[in-house]
Amino acid sequence: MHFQGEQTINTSVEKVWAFFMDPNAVAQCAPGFQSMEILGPDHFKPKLAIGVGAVKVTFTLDVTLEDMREPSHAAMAAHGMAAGSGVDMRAAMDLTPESATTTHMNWTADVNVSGTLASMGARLLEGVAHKQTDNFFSCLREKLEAAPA
Amino acid sequence: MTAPIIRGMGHSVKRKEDARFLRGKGTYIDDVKLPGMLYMDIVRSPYAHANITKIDASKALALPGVLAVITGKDLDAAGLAWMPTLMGDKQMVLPIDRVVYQAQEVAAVIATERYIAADAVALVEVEYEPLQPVIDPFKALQADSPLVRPDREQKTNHIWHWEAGDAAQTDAAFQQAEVVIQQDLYIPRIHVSSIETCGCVASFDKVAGKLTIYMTTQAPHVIRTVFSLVSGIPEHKIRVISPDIGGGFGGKVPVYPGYVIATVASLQTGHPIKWIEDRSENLQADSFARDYHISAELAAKRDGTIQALRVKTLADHGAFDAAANPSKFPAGLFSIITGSYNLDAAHVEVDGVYTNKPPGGVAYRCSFRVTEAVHTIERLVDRLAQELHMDPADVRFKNFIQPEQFPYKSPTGWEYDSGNYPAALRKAMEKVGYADLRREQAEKRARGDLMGIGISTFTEIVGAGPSHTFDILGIKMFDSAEIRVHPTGSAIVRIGVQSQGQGHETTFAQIVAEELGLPVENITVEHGDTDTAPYGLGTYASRSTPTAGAATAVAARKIREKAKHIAAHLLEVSPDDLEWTDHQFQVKGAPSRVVTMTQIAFAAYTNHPQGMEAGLEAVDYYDPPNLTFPFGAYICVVDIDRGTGAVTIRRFVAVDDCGNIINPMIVEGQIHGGLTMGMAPSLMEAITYDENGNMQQGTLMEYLLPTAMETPAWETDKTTTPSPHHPFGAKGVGESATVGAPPAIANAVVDALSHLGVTHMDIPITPWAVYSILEQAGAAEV
Amino acid sequence: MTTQSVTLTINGEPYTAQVEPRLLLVHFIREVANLTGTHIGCDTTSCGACTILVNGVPAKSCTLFAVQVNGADIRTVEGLEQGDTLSPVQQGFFEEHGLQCGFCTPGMMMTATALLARNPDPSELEIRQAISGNLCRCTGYVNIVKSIQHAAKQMREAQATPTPVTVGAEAGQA
Amino acid sequence: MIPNTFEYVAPTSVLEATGLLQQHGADAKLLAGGQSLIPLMKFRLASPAYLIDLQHIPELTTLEERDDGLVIGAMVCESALESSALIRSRYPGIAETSAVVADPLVRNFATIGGNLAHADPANDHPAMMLATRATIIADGARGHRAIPIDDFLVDTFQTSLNPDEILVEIRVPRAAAHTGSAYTKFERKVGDYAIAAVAAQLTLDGDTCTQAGIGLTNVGPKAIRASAAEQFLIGKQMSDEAVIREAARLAAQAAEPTADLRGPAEYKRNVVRTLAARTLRTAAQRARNAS
Repeated sequence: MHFQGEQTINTSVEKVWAFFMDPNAVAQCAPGFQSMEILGPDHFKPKLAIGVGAVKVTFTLDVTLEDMREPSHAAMAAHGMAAGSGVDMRAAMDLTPESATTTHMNWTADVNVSGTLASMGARLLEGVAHKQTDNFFSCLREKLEAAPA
Repeated sequence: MTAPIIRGMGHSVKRKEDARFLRGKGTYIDDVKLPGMLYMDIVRSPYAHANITKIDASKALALPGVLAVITGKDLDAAGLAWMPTLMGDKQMVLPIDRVVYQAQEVAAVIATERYIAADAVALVEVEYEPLQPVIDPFKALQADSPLVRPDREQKTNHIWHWEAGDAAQTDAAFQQAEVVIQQDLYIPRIHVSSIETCGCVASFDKVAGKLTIYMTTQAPHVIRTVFSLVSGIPEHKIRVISPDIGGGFGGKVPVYPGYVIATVASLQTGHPIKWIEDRSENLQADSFARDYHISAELAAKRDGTIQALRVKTLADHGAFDAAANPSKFPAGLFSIITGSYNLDAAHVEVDGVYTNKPPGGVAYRCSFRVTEAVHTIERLVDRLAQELHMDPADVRFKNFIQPEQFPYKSPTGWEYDSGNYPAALRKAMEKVGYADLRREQAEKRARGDLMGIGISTFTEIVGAGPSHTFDILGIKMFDSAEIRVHPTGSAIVRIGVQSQGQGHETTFAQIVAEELGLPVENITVEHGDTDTAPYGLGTYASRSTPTAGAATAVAARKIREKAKHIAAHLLEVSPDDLEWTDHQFQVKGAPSRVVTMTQIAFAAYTNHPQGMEAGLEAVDYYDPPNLTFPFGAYICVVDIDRGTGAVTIRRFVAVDDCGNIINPMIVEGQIHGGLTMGMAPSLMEAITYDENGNMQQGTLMEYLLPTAMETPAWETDKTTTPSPHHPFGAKGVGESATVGAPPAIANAVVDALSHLGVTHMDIPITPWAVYSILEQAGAAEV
Repeated sequence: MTTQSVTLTINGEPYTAQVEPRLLLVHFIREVANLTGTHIGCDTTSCGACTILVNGVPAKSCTLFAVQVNGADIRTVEGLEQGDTLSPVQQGFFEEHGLQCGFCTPGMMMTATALLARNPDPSELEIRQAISGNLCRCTGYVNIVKSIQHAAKQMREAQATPTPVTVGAEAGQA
Repeated sequence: MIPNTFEYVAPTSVLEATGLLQQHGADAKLLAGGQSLIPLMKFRLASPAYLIDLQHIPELTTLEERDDGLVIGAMVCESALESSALIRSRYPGIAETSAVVADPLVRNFATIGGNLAHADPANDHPAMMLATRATIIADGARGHRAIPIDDFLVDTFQTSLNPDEILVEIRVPRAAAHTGSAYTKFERKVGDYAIAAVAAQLTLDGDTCTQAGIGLTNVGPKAIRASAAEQFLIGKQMSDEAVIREAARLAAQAAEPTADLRGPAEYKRNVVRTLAARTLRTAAQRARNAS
């Protein structure tokens, strides 16, 4: 599944970048965030209860940051297993300063779900994954804009 | 003395096996419980193609009640990480470092209880490194495709090439043809999905050194031999028992890794190990059927005379070539593709390909690859009729092999035993009211309503086989029967084939009843236990009656020959003075001087002639001189909803000819079931994969087995053309309907839409495929 | 692991056991009560091989926890035969060849039993609708429909003339 | 397929049940008929620590028509609705909806409350409730509240129930004179979710439509109200085929289908149009016949 989007964030590109360098801050936007283990500056393991309504599966994702080009480009790869299912995701974002206090963000995410979730949830998976990915990026914007200047 | 009432051939004897099934007293695999039994559950791969970088079982092993977690490395140490397939390939039992299809077995958990085993499966942590999966068989053959099987010497996804017929002669016929019909067809991957899934209970008795495996298998004897060869355990120390089988249809022929792992676990723990698949495991990992990409051409004259057939096929075999075909036939009996028609030439090619999908290529209630063949020729004949503006029935009548041409040598090398194709089609047309239906169709079409009439006049090829041609792993495809008549005139029959619902306990008793003149209720039939039953190749490909049925009749005739000498002794006449009349021996010309088989049986143990061995028993290993060729004429009538594209089967008339019939009730039941399993893939069932190799029909919510509401009230009838070489003229019937029904349905739908320019639709014919045609033609309801 | 005491009356016999709440009713019947005539064919409430009667209502016992039906009156295939007399539904399946491999048969017969209890004279369509939650892979349903019609007829006739159902010779053999 | 472990509790009053919900929070899940939840649990796609079984709460099984309308308790099962003389005669669309939920055996346990609260876009009742303009009655720690069905349905698997609230009742406005309802589902086979389905309720004055409700099943992230079609119908003559066709076209426009194993998106939209026309004809005929 391929998702993409763009948004303008009312914060400087430096602040946006700094926010992304703080895994604890970013994790607050991850769906169903429960806890996180930090293994290094670019390697984290958040525990997420992903799902909606009655369906809920707890994944421990293995997240690594890659291709970091401050302050304009960041990418991450995540992989997790639970309930006979695998989730693999690659996400990337490009930041462009629009002004001193606004930043334009283009993002893409490729999500692959395998196993039980894919075969049981196929009819709903794309819609739900799309929404959760959208929510993640709009949550980032909200958190950034809410942060004290 | 009145002749005994025996109820042999041709009687609709009610089934003996029903007594236990009706009371819930059948013993299916999950009903087997042994003292000290442990449970196995399997960790499976969510990925279609991935490296395994780590398996951590520590959390699972820490769970109370968990005794072991078995991985590929454990099996490798015992030399059992791979096993041979029936097709000369090898297959992973458990992977050492790499998975090659989704839901492949990765590790097995052994626990004291079923629920604990399931909990432990969730605790086994496996790390994967996903690889690009090979999903499309055509791309699999491109040079840049990833390799599914780097373990093989040949670094290609191409497995084998097979062909039959005469290429040069066929090409020549095409060069001169007045009309050439070309059609690509895809016969999709499907799954038998018997209501009982697969499973086993493996029990190793350390003291006796004997391994007993209760297993959902259609072929217990072959399994025993293979297990002995692979494990090194002497064959007399292995006993395979097929309990009652909750439907087989071909899906219970292969050896699945679960059987092997459970056996290893029992050998290691000394406990019986039970393994039962759940439905998703069954659908996702067990052997599939079909998956043939066919490109076919028919050469004909303008007057509708068919001259030649040319076919190229790509066969998607998944990650291992684990089909269940006779060894010399990697594409099964696909070369029956010339069907019921008298062709001058034919050439058929098939190429097998590896992909990252489960292995298989087993039957789906059909003889080896016959469904694919029949669908192709029956669709092509309809296309030819359409092209030439002829009625599809007329084209068939014009091209049928005529009754006097039998035995008929086909251009791909088969010798058809017997048939009367025009008679079957005429009967079907009368029964369905063909002319009236055509009139109704014309009227409806004028009003814009859509109905279609589809014909299929198929020829089956079953009963493998003559042993000079047919073997499985070198074991010749004979089959066997052993009959022992008890002193008081009852008998036990043991056979090498295995019922999965066909009613062998009844029909084989009827064969013996007929041949020996004993009442059917006095005859017990046993099968499925390799310690007691004679060696046989098993039940699939409609071979039970043609092979083991023949063996039963021949064994009974051996007994009858001995009985004749005892009868002569009792009547104090020469055996030459006796004749077998009304199921008893009678002195020629003296109807009052008779002895019954019951009297003879008693004498065989109490008063047998001096110099003769006591007892009354015989065994026969029957090697059929040829295959048998059942056939039929099916006509399907469909209505199409212009608002949704939904296809409804209004009527379906099936006229079958399976030679002489043992039990008409059971034959009719087999045809009903076969028709339903022919309809299912025509309109509903199919297995598809997404680009990551996720199987998209992993439950019965998405894999669409028909209910009583989608299934029409089948109408059946028969003609009878005995097989000239079978001891009692039978041919086999279990799969005819599955083979014959799909083209009748597809032809009916195409017929309903033909005036809109439609010439072909692949199966399953979905409502959206139909609707899209209606929409484009402006024929949809608005 | 928490367990709860569950008591079920199955075919008139009481069964009590301490069970985990997650124990599926079908496993209570098969493993605790050892009545293996009730089968399991899927994981998604699709096939009906596990159909039993809960207080007379047909239910898929793989989609109920045993704790949910604590105290209930359960009837399974083993409870159809009365003494040595097959029930009309069993007799119908025998006479009309309504079964082949026999795996779906217990569930199918329980559904049919409940249908005929509420509708003594169902049409073919009503029968097909009633059994549409029970999958059969062998028979193509034609003879199952006939079996249920046979049973319905027999039950109506028995009501008219109260003679007990006789057991067929073969069906009597166990 | 074996579920994870859980604790089972069976309260006998709504008060007790809401107390348990408050106590266990997100770890708890309500069990109605369980016909969707238990399969999810078997696949371990749902693993609640506490399962609160609602079957022993008598007030959840009401089924009666009062002056202001029909009251259906959350735990009323589909087979009860399907066979109820009251529902069949006065609210035939609801009976028709219940009669096509899953299969007959599932319907013996599946409940209307569960069907609505699970909020699967493929579930059948939400569309019918949109058509009848039902109200959901929720009960929780903060007391009763009435939620219009449009507000209740939020998204896939999401309703506006608070985590500590229980759906206790469905209130359907009393069917006015000359009101008719219908539900038409097109499925791949019995037991399947709809490729698409359409619910409609019409009130007529003579042949003139005075009220219209149309709901669509499984052609979007949740059940969809075909508002434009509803508005179009007001004041129109229902015996005019052009009216039916235009309403059906507008209903199809409201659908937001996606492609899946039940067909391509545009196909589903076309099926909505076909089904909408058929359902409106049936509902109108019933309205004419209703007293």
